[in-house]
This record gives sequence, structure tokens and C-alpha cells, in this order.
Amino acid sequence: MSLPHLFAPVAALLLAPLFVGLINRTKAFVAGRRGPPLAQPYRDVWKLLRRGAVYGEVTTPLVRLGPVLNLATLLVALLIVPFAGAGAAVSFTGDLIVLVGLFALGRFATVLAALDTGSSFEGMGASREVHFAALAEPALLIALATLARITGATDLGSIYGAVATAGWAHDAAALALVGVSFLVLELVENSRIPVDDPTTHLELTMIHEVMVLDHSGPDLGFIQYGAALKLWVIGALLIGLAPLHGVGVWFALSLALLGMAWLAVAIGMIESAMARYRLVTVPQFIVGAATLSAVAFMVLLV
Amino acid sequence: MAPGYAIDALLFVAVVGALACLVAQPRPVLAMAIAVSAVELGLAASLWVAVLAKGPATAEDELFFVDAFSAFHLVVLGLVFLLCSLFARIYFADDGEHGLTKSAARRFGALWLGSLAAMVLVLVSNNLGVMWVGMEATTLLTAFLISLHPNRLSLEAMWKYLLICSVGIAFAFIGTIFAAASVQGGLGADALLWTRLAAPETQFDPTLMTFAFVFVLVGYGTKAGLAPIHSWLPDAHSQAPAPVSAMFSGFLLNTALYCILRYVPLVRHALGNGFADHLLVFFGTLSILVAAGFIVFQRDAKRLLAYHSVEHLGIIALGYGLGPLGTFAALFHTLNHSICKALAFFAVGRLGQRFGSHDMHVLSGAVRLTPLWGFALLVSILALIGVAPFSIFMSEYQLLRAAVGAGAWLVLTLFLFASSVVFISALRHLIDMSFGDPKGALPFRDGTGAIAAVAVSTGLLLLLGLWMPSWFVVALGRAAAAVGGRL
Amino acid sequence: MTALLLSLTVLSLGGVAALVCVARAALAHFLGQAAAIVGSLLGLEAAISVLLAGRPYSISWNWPMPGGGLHVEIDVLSAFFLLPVFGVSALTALYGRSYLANAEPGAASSWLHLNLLTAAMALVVVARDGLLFLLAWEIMALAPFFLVIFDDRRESTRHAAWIYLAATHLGTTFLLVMFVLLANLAGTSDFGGYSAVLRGNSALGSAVFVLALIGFGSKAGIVPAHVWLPEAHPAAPSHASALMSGAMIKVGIYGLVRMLTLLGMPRPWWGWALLAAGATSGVLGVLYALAQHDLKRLLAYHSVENIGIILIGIGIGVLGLAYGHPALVALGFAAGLLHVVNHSIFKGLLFLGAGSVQHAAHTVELEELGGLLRRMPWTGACFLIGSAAIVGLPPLNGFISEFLLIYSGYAGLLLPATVIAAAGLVTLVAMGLISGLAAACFAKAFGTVFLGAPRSGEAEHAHESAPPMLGSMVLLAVLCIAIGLAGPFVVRGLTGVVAAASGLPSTEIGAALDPASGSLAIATALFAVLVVLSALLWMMRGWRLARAGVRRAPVWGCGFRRPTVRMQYTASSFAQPLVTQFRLLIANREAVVAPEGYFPAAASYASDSGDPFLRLLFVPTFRWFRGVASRLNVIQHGHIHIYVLYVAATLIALLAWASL
Amino acid sequence: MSAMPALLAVIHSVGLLTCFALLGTSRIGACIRFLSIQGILFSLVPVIAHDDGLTLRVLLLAGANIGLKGVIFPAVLLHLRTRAGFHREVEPFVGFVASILFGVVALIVSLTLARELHPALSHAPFVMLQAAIFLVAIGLFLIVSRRNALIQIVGYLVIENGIFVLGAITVVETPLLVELGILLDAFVAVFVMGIAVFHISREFGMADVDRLNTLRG
Repeated sequence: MSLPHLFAPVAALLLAPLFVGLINRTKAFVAGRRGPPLAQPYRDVWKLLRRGAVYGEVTTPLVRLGPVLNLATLLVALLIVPFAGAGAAVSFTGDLIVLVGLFALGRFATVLAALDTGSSFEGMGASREVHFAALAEPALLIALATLARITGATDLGSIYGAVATAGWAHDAAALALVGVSFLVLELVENSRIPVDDPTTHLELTMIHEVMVLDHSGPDLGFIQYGAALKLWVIGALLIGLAPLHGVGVWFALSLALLGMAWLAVAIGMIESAMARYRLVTVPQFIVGAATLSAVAFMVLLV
Repeated sequence: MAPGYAIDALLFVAVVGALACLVAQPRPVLAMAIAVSAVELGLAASLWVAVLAKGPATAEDELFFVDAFSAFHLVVLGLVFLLCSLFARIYFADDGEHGLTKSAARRFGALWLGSLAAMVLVLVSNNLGVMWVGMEATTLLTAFLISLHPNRLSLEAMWKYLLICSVGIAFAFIGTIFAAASVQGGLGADALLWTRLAAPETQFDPTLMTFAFVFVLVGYGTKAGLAPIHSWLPDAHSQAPAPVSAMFSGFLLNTALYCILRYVPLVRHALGNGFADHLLVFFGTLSILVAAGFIVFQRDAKRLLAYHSVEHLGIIALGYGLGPLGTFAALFHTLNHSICKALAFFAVGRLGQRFGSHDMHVLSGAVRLTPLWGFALLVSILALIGVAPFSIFMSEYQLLRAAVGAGAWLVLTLFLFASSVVFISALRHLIDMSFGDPKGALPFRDGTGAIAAVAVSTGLLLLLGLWMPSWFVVALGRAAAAVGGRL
Repeated sequence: MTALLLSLTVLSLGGVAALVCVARAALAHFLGQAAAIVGSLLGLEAAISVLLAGRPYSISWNWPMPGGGLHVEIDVLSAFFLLPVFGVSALTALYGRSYLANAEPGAASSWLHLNLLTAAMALVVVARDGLLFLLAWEIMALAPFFLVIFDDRRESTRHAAWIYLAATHLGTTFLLVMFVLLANLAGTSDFGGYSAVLRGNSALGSAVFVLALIGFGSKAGIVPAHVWLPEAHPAAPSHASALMSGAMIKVGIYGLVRMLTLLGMPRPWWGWALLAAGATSGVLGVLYALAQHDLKRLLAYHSVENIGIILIGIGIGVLGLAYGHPALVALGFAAGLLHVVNHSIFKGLLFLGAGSVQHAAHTVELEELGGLLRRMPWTGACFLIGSAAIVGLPPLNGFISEFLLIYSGYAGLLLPATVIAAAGLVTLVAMGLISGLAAACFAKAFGTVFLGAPRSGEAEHAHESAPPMLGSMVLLAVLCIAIGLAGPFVVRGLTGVVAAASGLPSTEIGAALDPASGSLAIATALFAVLVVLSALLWMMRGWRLARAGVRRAPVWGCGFRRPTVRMQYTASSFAQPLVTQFRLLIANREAVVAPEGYFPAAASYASDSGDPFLRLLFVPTFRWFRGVASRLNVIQHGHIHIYVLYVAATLIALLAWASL
Repeated sequence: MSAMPALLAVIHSVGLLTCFALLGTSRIGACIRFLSIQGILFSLVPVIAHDDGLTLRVLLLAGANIGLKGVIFPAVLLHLRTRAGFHREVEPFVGFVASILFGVVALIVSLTLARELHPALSHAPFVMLQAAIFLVAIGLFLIVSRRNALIQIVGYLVIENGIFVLGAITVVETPLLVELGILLDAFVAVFVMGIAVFHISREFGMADVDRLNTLRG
């Protein structure tokens, strides 16, 4: 495990909140406001960590366990997600399955924590969360499958290594499609517009926010930090596809960081440009993403 | 005792018993029935052993003839009558309309043992004419057993049974005559002796033998309840008192089939082709299918069992038509079905007495109402529809082997289809009758006689289903060889 | 081997003893339970010794029954399948006595059926003779009938028992034909003779495969032959359901695998058939499960789903054999077989948990339950572990087998052959859908039953179960975790079984499995990290909150200050989005009275999740057939002279035919 | 005996006439009388058909037959008719004209069938063979086409006659025991049926078999 391998996780840990801040800042800018400072997410998390907590009357320890477990899974995910073709801290055949498993575990924990409050709002949010997740999981698997087929590897490290070097040479079309579906997944998994509006104040329209409505204090801090990390992780999967061929590792890493920044801005733009879909149309959005990857796969087969 | 005497004794005991009943008191009558049946069973068993050991036996200068085939049937006959007599005592002892008046008791005893004698006569007679006489006698003797308690329905059933079977038997006699006439060169006075006819050197006229078999098949087939000439059967079985129904299903039908089977080897020999076998297979399959159809929508428990008899007689006929292995299976099935069906009729009969109806929408909760008969009902019907570990599963397995061996795929398919239909519908009826809360009847227990009958029957069904003694296999093989060729 | 025979004897005799002294309930219960546990332990001993020794034991006696023989053998494959049979049996027995504690006196007789079921399953697994196999199979089909109809006072139970036995009998019919056919061609009913006739003859092979797939599939619960599961499992006592779902349906899988070993080189389309059956059963099973609001029905449908997963694995393995890719063979079979054991563990656990819930709250209707985790913490914890395991979450046993399966999918993707790659993609899509939906379904199940506030008085006053019941659940839960953490070793340990099931040399299998277990080793390390991290975070928040303080308050009600328990999200509403999305497949019958206007009158929602195949396929078929059959009535019209005419007509027809 | 064919021919023709009479008449009493005539006539067949002289046995059997079929059975039936108080009419399902037409058809069919069978049964006189088949057919027809239980018994007895003839002309020598057995059976049959009809008529008011159709399915 060399220095660059360690760089990626550390960068994520440090910069993930900044990524969120950048998105918000972009949205504010487009809306013509000054908006919160870039460091605002750090402050929020820090503030929350120092606050006390309030729990519903019927809750069990599960409600406390949820955020912890969710955050932990994402921290571990950081270890296996490669960054900019520099490979991942830990890389082994089938690690992408573990990644999917980790996401599933984190989600399950969050959902149960939400249901533990016994509030109908959390129930509603959880229901929507599992609904969309159930569709997003195959999408993610197919996208990764396409990459595996392109690169002939089943560990993220070598997949991204190969993509960055050879991938674009012959399978550009497929890669582009996969890229798009990754972007969609980024929006879906992290409940961004057009799937969900993290800044809305109408509970009935929320997904992720309403699910964590009754979390407070450190728990909420964990959740927000976790959300930032998840944005970063999936973003890394997307940015990693970029053709950084034949440049030095450190240069590639810095380019990738730029890429992440660009992604944040892009998300910001999307969020400002698009309106939130009606809940019934969201599944079509996700299935569309899955279809894109599937099409990409077919392209490879024929 | 020498086999010959055993044969005479069989007839003698039965006849004497029948006559004795005419003068006896009601209670002793039923006891006497049990005793006589027991003696008959003993005699039959000894005869069976003797035949297996020393080969076929004859008596009264070849008027009587017993080989492995008929000896086996004699044993089954004895067993069925013993069980039925045991049950009859319980059944008639029960109060209410089913109790026996003095005259009714005498009538029952005389007719019961009389029909026993008649069936023995059928089984032991070497002369096809005498066999026919015995068969006709069974019809006439059993007719009034059906209407033991005369009422509109039982009389109607009795009249149908009487007329249809008499007509059928008449045809059987025509067949008998043709068979005798078809012998070339003529055997003179021995023209009706089965041993003579079955002798390899006998030559037949094919056309006459063909006609003869057709008449015999239709004639005795009417009595055996093969579709489509089974129409009397459900009526008679549903209206007769339970012990009588049990005896009908348990052995009367098999007796008729036995008569047909006596002709089959002759026909095979005369025509040298599968004419007889094809007819048996055809009517067997048809009976199975028709019975299955009727079982689907049956409401009356005893009619249900009656159609089961049609089905199983069909299975047996089918087996006889499928070569040596099939014949083996058919014989095995005969025993299983007789025991099983008797038991089923006992259980349903007792329930019917207590519920005052045989409507399966009325019968319910047998297991709670009377554990003994509930158990009997469960075992017997489960066995009837071919659930392992009961012996009928095994005999049907043997039948399947025979069918596959004969390459009779269509028949196999139809048989499996029909038996599945029967399984599904009969199972539903069984569950309704056995489980749940008994509505409209009070719990009751029956004494040692009942327990004995149930224990023996279920024990045999289970034993033959799990461990068939090897000597029994040999015995069945011999019996099969007598009419169906060697295994 | 003697241990096995001994265990069979103990089981049967103990069962009979329980029946005999059913009058003295306590004694009967004791005998039945003791026999079950002792017998199962003996059986486990036999199985394990074979697995360790690695070489089969075989005995055969002469059986007078023509066309049959008494030949039993424990080889690695049999021993492997004996593990769930005896393991689950022992634990359900431990559980069952307390469960039946306050049932009606006759209940003790159920030990007979329970023990006979175990014995019969074991006999099926070790039988090496067609007729013996069929006999054991039929007993194994009959014993549960009496378990299903245990609570026979309820019409629904009687109906369930009927459907169960009818379905299983239809399946057996195909097996009858298969074995009779094989015995006829081979000239012997001994398994040894089958492969000889099968190797050469591919048409026969395909025929036998189809018969086996239908016959064994109906027992295992492949869609559409699954209809009996959702009826039978809820009806039976929970520990019986655990045994049936945990062990009995696996015996169907065993039969399939055993036949595959005898069938020799498979044709490609067999693999595709298995894969298709698996994917269909998996996806439909979990979808139907989503629509349920009866906990045990829900679990029953998850059995269908998991059987689907197992079949996908075996399908991949068979495809690998057909196309000559040892890696696929190893991974596919390993995934399928491991999932057999895993499913019997967590499904057993979940059914036992459901049993405890029923015992405590007297219902398994989701909408009546809630908040049980605080009232029955142990049961709740075990059920949670079981749910996480069945969903396939790391680091539990379910994850290991699903990891192997998805891994084999990816392995297939990398192969140049388009066909295999397509198969791999199918696997991935199916697994993705299944695990996602399963997560949704168990979030719903666990959430509604154990979390939130109780929705009924019974749930309000629920109490924790008796120690023995907890004991068996805890044991199973521990097994879930243990296998999950021991993943790498488990996978290596499968080598022998996979070799036996696939017929490939174990060296080849081992070589193919090593990378997978290597990855699992690393993955397990990661999970260790995960646990450590979670612990750290937990301590950190604890430390923070120790200062900042914690208080309880009503949850956010959007300003509404008086939330009642009825306002909680119900199971139906939780699943509604997905159920609506897949309504084409689920075909749920819903009766909705939507609230209207500003001051809506009473509104209501009712959903009936009767099985679509039962409702739309089987019932109409039977009704139609009944209609057809009842037409026969016209020939039995009661007019005697026409009856006589039948006789005459038959005679004349035959005469005419004969004289032609 | 040279007179044999002529005698047989007479019996044959008269016998056929009785059959047609049975088909045509509407009165039960008449039916029964025709039956007795028929019985007597055909009981003579064995006596005549015997080419090897008249043995005591043959005469004895013939006598028994005449006694039964000519005297006892008709007596029983007539007794029944009065005791059971039947309508005097026959009430057929099939009208009398149609019945007679059927008789004609049956006649033709029986002729052809007899021609079929005769080669096989060369020593049997052709006319009697045909008569036997014809009798069986008519008997069946009576059972099938008549409402009245008594007439059904009559039909059964007509079949019985046919079989008797067949036996007499084909199997030349059957053991006495068999013959007697057959006679006994016929005897018992008539009585059993008689008692049955008696019970039925007492239960149902009249032995109109058309009413015996409650048992179905």
C-alpha cells in the first residue's frame, strides 16, 4: 500500500464536506445569492457533534446504531474505492461485491433506525428509500458488470486502472453510457434533485431527509458526514472513468480532485436547472440508468 | 388334511352354517358368521399351503379344482368375510333402525353364509358351468342383503342389482356355452372342465372363442362393475348395510373378475394373440377414467367408495392385461384393495350410523368423534388413493413397472392422470370427513372386536407396504403363473 | 453408518412412543423431544464423520419387494445434506416442547410426525434405490400433512393441508414415472445402474432431467409449483414450519443434484432451464413476499426466493459443466450448496422467531404487531440477525453465499463466450433485484413487528419466550455470524462436496475456489475493520452524549401534538410503492376507499395477497375440470332399462368389433 | 329321427309367433300366457334335437323345464299380478307398432348372425340357433322397452329360454348337475324377482320401474 493509495481516503475524509459545500455554493450562485460559506458543512457537523440528543419515546438502541453503522460502512468503502486510476488502498477480486454489500448494510441500518422512531414520516421516508434502492442496486451491479466486461477484471483497482489506460481506446461508447448511469446513480443514491430535494421543507415530498427527521446531535452529525462521504465515493467511481492516460500518479490525483470539484459544480448546476421529479417518475429515472448500462453491455457483446 | 377334503369341507361348512342360521337366535347368528368365516379362512389357508407345496388339487373327480390362483382368492375371501363378520356384529349391535329383528337376523345369517358358500363354489369349481351357477347364485343370494332394511331406496338398488346382473350373468352363460362348443373334436362330457380346456393339446375354434370371451367379459364384467356396465354398483353399495357393502366391494366383484380370468388363458391359447389382454386393458382404463370422473363430484360417502371400487377393479383388470408382471401386480392389488375397501366401508358405515347420513357435507370430525374409526378412515382412504407406506402404493408401483415394461405409454399416462384426479378430490373429501369439529353426533367408542378388525386391516396394509414376505412373493408369482404366464 | 441407522430407529420409535402414551402429555412430550434430539445428534455424528473421513459408507440388504432393494449409502453429498436435516431437526425439537406447552392434549402426537419427517428426510438423502427412495419420499410427504393440519379446527388449515398434499402428490407422480422408467431401462432399481443407461442416451437424459426438475422442483417450491408453501407454512406449528422450510424443501434440491450426478454430462439447455427457474422463483418469490402482511406467509415466500437463489447457483454450475468452465462449476455449485445450509439456518431461525411472536402476541398479522423489540429483546435480536443474514448483508452467512453467486456471475462475464456472459448478466440482474427487494421486505417485516409502537393490545402485553426457545434461536443466530466470519474456510471446506456434486476432481475445484476464498479473507478483514470503526464511533458518541445529555420527546408530528399508534406507517403502506410498481406480477387484489373532499368520510384499504398462480391458474383449472367431470352425471341417470341397454350396447359393440 | 327337422321347424315358427305376440300385446296376462306357451315349446327342443335316442335324463330335464316354464313361472307371475294389483296394461316406453318393427329387424339380424355362427356350430340345427339369438334379443328388448317390472321378468325369462335352446343344441351333453343347477337358478331367480317386485309394489304402490330413479350420479 503506497502513499497514493492512502491519499485517496484521506482526501475523501477531509474534502467530502467541502464537496457538499461546493454544491450548495453553486446553487446559491446560480440563484443569485451569496450562499453559505464553503466550510459550512464542516461547521454543521462539528456543531452537531457537540450537541445533545433527543430520542422518540418508543425507540430502542437501534436508532442510535443506525447512523454509526452507516458511517462506518462508508469509511470502509473509502478503502476499496479507487481514485483516479491510482488504485485503491485495498483491492481484491470481487471487492465491488463487497462495496455493494456495504452500501446495502448502511442503508438497512439507516432504514431500521428510521422505523425505530415509530413516526409515520420516517416510515414514509424509509419506504421510499428501500423502493429506490431496490432499483438502484441492480443498476449499480450492471454498470460495474459492464466495466468488468470491458477491462476483464473484477476488482475495482484493476478495473479503473485499465479503464484509465486502455478502456477508452476501444469501448468509448460503452464507457460513456456507463458514465451517464453513474451520474444518475450519484443523484439517486444521495437523494439529490431531480430525485429528492435535500433542502425542501415539506416532509411529504422528502426521501432521505424525512428518514432522518428525528435524529439529532452526534447521530445527525454522523448522518450528514456519511451523506457527504457517499457523495464522494460514488463521485469517485464516476470521475475515475476519466481518461487520465499516461500522466504521473500525483498529477492524475490532482486532476481527479479537480474533476471532483467539477462534478460538484455540475451537480449544483443540475439541481438549479432541474425540478424535482414526481415520486412516481423516479423509478423510471433509475430503471433508465440501469437500461443505459445494460445497453452498454449489449454493445460489448455484439 | 388332504387338499381334496379341504375343498369339500370349505363348501360343507359354509352351507351347514347357512342352514343353521335359519333356525338360530339373532345373537348366535352373528357369532356363528364369525366362527364360520374363521374356519373358512383356516381351511383356505391350509389349502393354499398345500397347493403351494404339492401343486393344484382336485376333488369329486375333477368337479372341483384349486390351483395357486384360486387358493389365493379363497384366502382373500376368507379374510374379507372374517373381517366383515366381525364388523357386522358391531354394526348391527348398534341400536336404532340398523338393529336386527329376529327374522332379519336369520335372513342375514343365511344369505350371508349362503353367498359365502356360493363364492367358494365359484372359486373351487373346475366346471365352467358350475362356476356360472355359483355366480348366478351369489347374485340371487346377495340381492336381499342389500334390502335387509327394506325401504324405497334399498329396494330400488336391489332391483337394479338383481335385474342388471341377472341379464349380465345370462350373457356369461352364453359365453360359457360358446367356449365349450368352440373345442374342436369335442371333449364330450368334459367340455366344460377348465383343466381339460386349459390343457395344451386342446384345439379351439377361434371365432367361437372370440365370441365366447366377449360374452363372458360383458356378462361377468357387469357383475365385476367394469365401466360402462357398472351402473348398478354405486346404487347397491350405497344402499346396502355397511358390512354388506364391504363384502361386495371386498370380494364379490373380485369373484366376478376371477371368472373372467379363468377364460383369459383359454382365449390366449385359442387365438394366440393379445385379444383378451387388449380388452382387459381397455375396460380397465375406461373404468379408472370413468370412476375418477364420478369421484370428482361425489357427495355421498358410500357412493364415493363404490366408485373407488370401480376404479380399483379397473386397475386390477388393467394389471391382468399387462402380462405376467401386471398379473402379479393385479393379484397383489386384489388383496390390498379388498382389505382396504372393507376397512373404509366399516369406518364410513359406523360414521353414517351415528350421523344418520352418508352425505360428506354432514360427516365431519371423525378423528375427534371416534379415534378408532377416524384412524381407520384416514388410513383406508389414504391407502386407497395410493399413499405410501401402505401396500396399495406398492401394488400400483408394480403396475407401473408392468405398464412401462409393456411400453403402454398412453395407458400409463391415462392411469396417472386419473389417479391424480382421484387423489386430489378424494383427499378433499377425506379431510372434510376426518378433521374439524364433529357436528351433530356424540363421541363413542367401539369394543375389542372393532379394534381387532381395524388393527388387523391396518397392520396388513402397512406390513405389505413395507415388507412383503418372500414366500408371499413366491405364492403370488405362482398364482400369476396359473393365469398370466410365468414371471 | 450404524449411528445413522441407530438415529433412524430412535426417531421412529420415539415418535411411536409419543403417540402411544399421548394420554399422558408430559411423558409423551418428553419422549418425543428426547428421541428427536438424540436421534438428530446421532445422525449429525454420522454425517460429520463421513464429511471428515471423506469416504462413503454403504450398506445393502435384500428386500423381498419386487423391483426394489434396500441400499443406503452416505457419501459426501448425502452427508452434506444430512447436516441441515438433522441440525434443524435437533433445534426445532429443542424449541418445540415449550412451544407446544399450552397446546391441546393431543398435540403430543405431533412428535410422531415431526420425528418421522426427520427420519424420512434422512432416508431419502441416503437411499440408493429407486423404490426405497420413493417410499421414503412418500413418508416425507405424508408426515408434514399431519403437521400442517395440526390446528384442524380452522377451515383455512384444512384447506392448506389439502393443497399441500395434493401439490406434493402431483410432484411425486413425475418421480414415480422417472424411477420406473430408469429401473425398466437399467434392469435394476439401484442408483448404480442408472448412470450406465443414462450416459449414452441423451434423449433419455433430457426426459429424466425434465421429470426430475418438475418432480423435485414441486417439493423445493419452484414457481409455479410453489403454491403449497404459502399455504402450508403458516398453517403448521412454527417449529414444524422451520423444519419443513429449513430442511424438507432442501431435500428437493438434493434430489435434483443427485440426479444431475447420475445424468452425466449435462446439455446446455438444462443449465438455462435451471437458471430460468431460479431467476423466476427468486424474483417472483420476493415480490410476493413483499405483498404479504402475514409474517409466516411472508417467510414462506422467502423460501421460494431462496430456493430460486440456490437454483441460480446450480444452473451456473451446470452451464459451466456443459461449456467446460471449471471455475463456473466450482463457484456456481459452491454458491448453491452453501446457500442450502445458510438458508436452512436463517430460515429456521426466522420461523422460530415468528413462532415466538405468535406465542407471545397470539398473532403473526403484521398490522397487529409492533414494538416487540423492547418487550422480547432476545427474540428481536435473533430475528434481526436472521433478517440481516437472509438479506445477504455482510458480515453474515447469507452474504457469503450471495458473494459467491455474484462472484460467479462476474466470472462468467469475463469469459469470451457470449452465452456465458449473458448468463452472468442474468445472474447479476436477478441477484441485484432479489437482494434489493429482500432488503425492502425485511425492513418492512422487522420494522413493523419489532420496532415502533405496538399496534394491538396483545402486542402491548407480549412477553419474552421460554429459555429453550431462546436457546435454539440464539444457537442459530450464532451460526449465522460464525459462518459469516469464517467465510474463507467455509468456502475451502466446500471443495469436497462441490466435487461430489459436479463430478469434477476436487483438485480442480479447489483451484477454482481458492481465489474466491482469498477475496473473502480480505473482505472478512475489512468487516473486522468495520466492526472496530463502528465500536469507535459508538464510544465517541457515547462520550459526547455523556456530557451533552440525552432526553426523550415525542417524534416530529408535523406540528400535530397527539400522534396515536394507528398513525404509524403500516406494513402495507410501507410496501405499497413497490407493490404498485410490480402490480403486473403481484396481481394483488386491493379494495381501496380513498378519502375524498375536505372533510373525508371513512376511508379504508384492504389487500388480499392470495397467490396469483393459485388464484389465476390452478383454481380455475380445477373448477373447469370439475365442471367437465360433472357432465358424466348424464350417464348415471337412474333409469334401469337404459342401464340394461348399456349392457346390451356394450355387448353388441364388442361383437361388432370382434367380428371385424 | 327323420321327423326332427320338421318338428323343429314347427317349434321354431310357433316360438317366433309367441315372441311377436309378446311384443304386440298390451295385456300383462296375455304376455304371461304367451311366455308359458313359449317355455313349453322350447323345452321340447332337447328331446327332439337329440339324435342318439331318448335317454331318461333328457326326458327328465325336459319334463322339469316344462313344469317350471310352462306352469310354475306363469302361475307365480299371475299370482303376483293380482297380489300386487298392477294395471292390466303394459305401458311401454316403445309403442307396440315400433316394438313389432323391432321384432322384424331382430329377426333379420338374428338370421345373419346365425349364418355367421353356423359354420362353427355345424352340428347345431340352424333354425334353433337363429331362434336362440332371436329370443335373447327379444328378451332384452322387453326389459329395455317396458315400464312394468313384471314384463321385465318376462323378458328375463325369454332370454332364459333363448339360452336354454342354445345350450340344448350346442353343448350336446352337459353334466346333469350343471343342468339341474341351471334350472335351480332359474327357479330361484323367478322367486327372488317375484318377491322383489312384491316388495317394490308394496312400497311404491305399483311396480312401475320408471319411478325407480331416485338413485343417480
